[in-house]
Amino acid sequence: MHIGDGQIPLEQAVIYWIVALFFIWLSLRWARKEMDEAKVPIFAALAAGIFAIQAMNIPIPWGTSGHMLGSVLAAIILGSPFAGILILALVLIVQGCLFGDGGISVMGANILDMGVIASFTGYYTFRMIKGSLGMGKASFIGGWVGIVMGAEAVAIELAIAGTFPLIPAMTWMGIYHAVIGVIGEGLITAIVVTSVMKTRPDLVATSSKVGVPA
Amino acid sequence: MHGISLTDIERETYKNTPIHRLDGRIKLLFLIAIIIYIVSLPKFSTFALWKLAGLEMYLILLILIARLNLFYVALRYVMLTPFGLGIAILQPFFPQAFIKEFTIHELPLIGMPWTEEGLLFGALLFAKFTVAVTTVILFSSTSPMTEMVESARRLKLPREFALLLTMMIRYLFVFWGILNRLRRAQTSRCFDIWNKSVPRKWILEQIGYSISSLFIRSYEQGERTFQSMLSRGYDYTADIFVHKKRIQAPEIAFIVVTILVVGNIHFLG
Amino acid sequence: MSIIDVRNLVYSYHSVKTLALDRVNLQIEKGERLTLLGANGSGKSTLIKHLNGILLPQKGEVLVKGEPISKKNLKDVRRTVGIVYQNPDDQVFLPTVRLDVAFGPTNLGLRPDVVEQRVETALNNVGLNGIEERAPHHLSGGEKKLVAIAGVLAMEPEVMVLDEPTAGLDPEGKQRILRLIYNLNKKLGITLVIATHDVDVVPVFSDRVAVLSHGKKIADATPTEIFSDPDLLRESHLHLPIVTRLLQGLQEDGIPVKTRFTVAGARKELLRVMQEQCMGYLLQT
Amino acid sequence: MSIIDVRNLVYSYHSVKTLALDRVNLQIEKGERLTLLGANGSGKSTLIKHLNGILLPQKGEVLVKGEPISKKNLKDVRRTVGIVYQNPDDQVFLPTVRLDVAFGPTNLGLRPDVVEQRVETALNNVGLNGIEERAPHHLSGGEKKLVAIAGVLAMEPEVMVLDEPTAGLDPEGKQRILRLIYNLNKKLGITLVIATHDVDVVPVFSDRVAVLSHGKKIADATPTEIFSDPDLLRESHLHLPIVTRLLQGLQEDGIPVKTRFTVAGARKELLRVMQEQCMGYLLQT
Repeated sequence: MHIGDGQIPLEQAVIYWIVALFFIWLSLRWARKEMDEAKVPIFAALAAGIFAIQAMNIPIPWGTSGHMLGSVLAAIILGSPFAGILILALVLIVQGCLFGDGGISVMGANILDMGVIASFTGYYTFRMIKGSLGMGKASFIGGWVGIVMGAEAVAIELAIAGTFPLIPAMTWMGIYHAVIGVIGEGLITAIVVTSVMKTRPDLVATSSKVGVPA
Repeated sequence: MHGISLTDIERETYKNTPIHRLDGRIKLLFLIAIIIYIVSLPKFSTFALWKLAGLEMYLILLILIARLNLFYVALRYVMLTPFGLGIAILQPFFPQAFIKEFTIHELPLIGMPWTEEGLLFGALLFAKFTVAVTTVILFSSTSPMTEMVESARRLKLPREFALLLTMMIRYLFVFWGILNRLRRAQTSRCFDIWNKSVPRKWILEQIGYSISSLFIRSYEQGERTFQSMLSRGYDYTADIFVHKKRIQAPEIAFIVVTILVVGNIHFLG
Repeated sequence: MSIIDVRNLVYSYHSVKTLALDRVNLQIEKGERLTLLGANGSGKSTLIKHLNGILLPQKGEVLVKGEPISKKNLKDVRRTVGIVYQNPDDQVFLPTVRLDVAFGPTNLGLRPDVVEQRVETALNNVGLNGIEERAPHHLSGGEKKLVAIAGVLAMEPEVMVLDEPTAGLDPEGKQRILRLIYNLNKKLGITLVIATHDVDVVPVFSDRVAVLSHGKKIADATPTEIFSDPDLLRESHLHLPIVTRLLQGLQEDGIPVKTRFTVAGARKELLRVMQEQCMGYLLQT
Repeated sequence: MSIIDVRNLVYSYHSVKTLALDRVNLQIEKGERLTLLGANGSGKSTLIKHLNGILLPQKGEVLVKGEPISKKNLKDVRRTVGIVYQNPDDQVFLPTVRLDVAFGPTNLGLRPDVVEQRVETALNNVGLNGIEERAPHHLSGGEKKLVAIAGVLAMEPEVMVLDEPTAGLDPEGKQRILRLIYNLNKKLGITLVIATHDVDVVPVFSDRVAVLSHGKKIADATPTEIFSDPDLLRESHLHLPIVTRLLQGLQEDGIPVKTRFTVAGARKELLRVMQEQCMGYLLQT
């Protein structure tokens, strides 16, 4: 769901960049407060780890394989959407500059969709239902909501850009990601969260801490 | 990842050509300038199509000077095409909000209507995408990632973010290795995500557990690295050390030539 | 027929000019204990990866039970040849020991009760019963190694290949692993191939030693023969075992000791020589 | 005054019931070569992390140059005491050799040209010039270890602590590292502390050996003294060095050899005994 260069006009791309930079700044501020100096090595390593995780093939229907995005996963485990934003921003910068996955001018938009919107919607959905459904199910739904919302944001941005009419874009992006998101993001997020809780319960911030992170 | 791995890209960056030797800051600015130029071209103009074609020729010339493996360049381009082509190819079949009048034709055989204007818009989208991707391929294959971050740091990328990015680059390769060893060990024990003789649910669980193990390993890597950083005097003021190089004649020549070429393409093309 | 037959194997990595494997021939016989001895970078790991088709030969071929490894028989080959990699963290990735050991047999499509049975047996064989529900993540390095071995054992391979099995272990951990794999060979009849650079470990262990250096097999003989040739080991960037070094020092001093490589062997040899030497002394006077 | 003085140090990890360090006392003298010998899990790494304030004492104290380590003097302490961790991937965390070695001196706030100078000197001292632009993942294990050492050297520490410096290296790699750190001690006068479980490496190397077992220091003496006491090493889950094992075997056979732990020492001792023994034989007849 990476947007490429040229698909969004420059002036709009600049706005997305500004919004994205603002959220990166917020997430750095959050990290500084939560993890102080340890954040640099931990987030650098986690970003590298998520990069590798995104390369793991997951069998999705129709005999093709997809991969995980990971922003909601990071947000849930580290207990804040800002964790997902910071990690995805790092990953997207490397993907854009190195692989050409997602453009340069539209990198702000990509960070906004896959980092900010996916993390926020996914994480807060998870937070709302965690109490009643438990960690596993809440992670599943959180992961799924994050990816679907991220995809819808792409549809809306492309529509604003005039690249695609709004309704078909939202319908098709929505349906496609709603289907693949069940496995690629929802199910895997749930398995990973429960398994990390088993192995390193101390890492899973959300399971112990209540209270909204700044 | 997409048939092209980190190591393939890295191998190209180790070549020694005039393009590779250029100062990283110049290449970074070049990347940004070209992308901005492409994106700011009008979204509906036959003229722009020719300008993009001219620019693409110039980029291909630079790729040749940089002696990049052409098979590798083509492969990278082809791997990325679906992303751009998908959106472009649908354009003739949708009305664009910013276009008032359409010239409508029908597809032979199936009779589906399409518009000339949509076709031009789609072609432009795809052309912009192509030139942008070519620029990124050229840039990423001629400057090592470390150099990119060092250059960005010299161009005032904040200290903390530069450190994050450089360390991430180091650990990209570490985790790339771990991922490959993990896969190899799984393959050795007959794991196959398309194995029909085990339940699909079980396979997905195993993938989830692998991802969980990678996640924990990266977190713990960060924890251990933090201790070793502290041992070397790390605190919140830490910065990366930038090995200073000066802008010299080749850089200036490159800038002048690029401005001349792009200027020519823009005003004459 | 050799259980594994490596013929004229050539392999080079894309990024490197020199050959990682240069016309290697190696026959591995059923039931033997073979050591692949070589410095880091000598080609041991590349060779190992060819033994179960993780890498396919660029030139030459690898036959397992008489059949050349090809894309078609990979599953059978991997059922026959199990590999235990150097770093257990790359191999043991599931949240409990039971799940991890069950990974291989489940992939073979076995019924859950058979898998269960295999897990029990495998953990029994490595002496790790009762920790089925523990998270491998929190085990010691030595225990993790044992879980990795159990994970391969549960697939009931005929050949087990271990890459640097003693790496990172302390003396007691090393002993435990070596005793274990020795018993796997003796009691279960599993053919063993160990890749290592640890010259002091090999001798106690193997029937035969193949020495790799810069991608070439430069020797293939009994440990005694290998360690009688200091030049050979020097060429391959290895050392003589400590015991052998001591005995060769004494040889230089004019004491007629023969080359040995284990503590027990050297002890016997020194005793023998001392008695004889003194006898000689006696006769001269 | 000892350069490092560990007094009654107690530490426990909060997930584990047993003490990781149990009233440890240890004086490290300027210029010496000390080995911390212990099995995996004996508390070596926990002790090391106290030597430069990565961990602060739960009870007891650690003095560096007479000053107790506290939050205030951490930066000075870390300038005095450099630590080289076991796994170079934890230590070499920047993507080129130059960036990595420059990290420490940059943190000390030195001017860029001084940093550049220190990087040069440090790489010189470990014998790795000309690889400034290389990426760590293209280096061999041994080279990465050398880069890690250079990274610490560039801070010009007075004490250098190395955790399992020979882990994972082949014989030649081990030799190279050991020779290097021996020279750092001899030529630059750097005090050396090496934590290891490798009994065959220590003897050649150290002035003094402190043995750790289950978080306690159970011995602190010269290598000769340590290796004359097989029970001590058994208690700490270690072995005697191979050479010592051989000599003690001969002692059991009634040969009056003294305990030695290096190949050279044993060679001399065996020669001496052979001559004497034979003389004895002679006199009896």
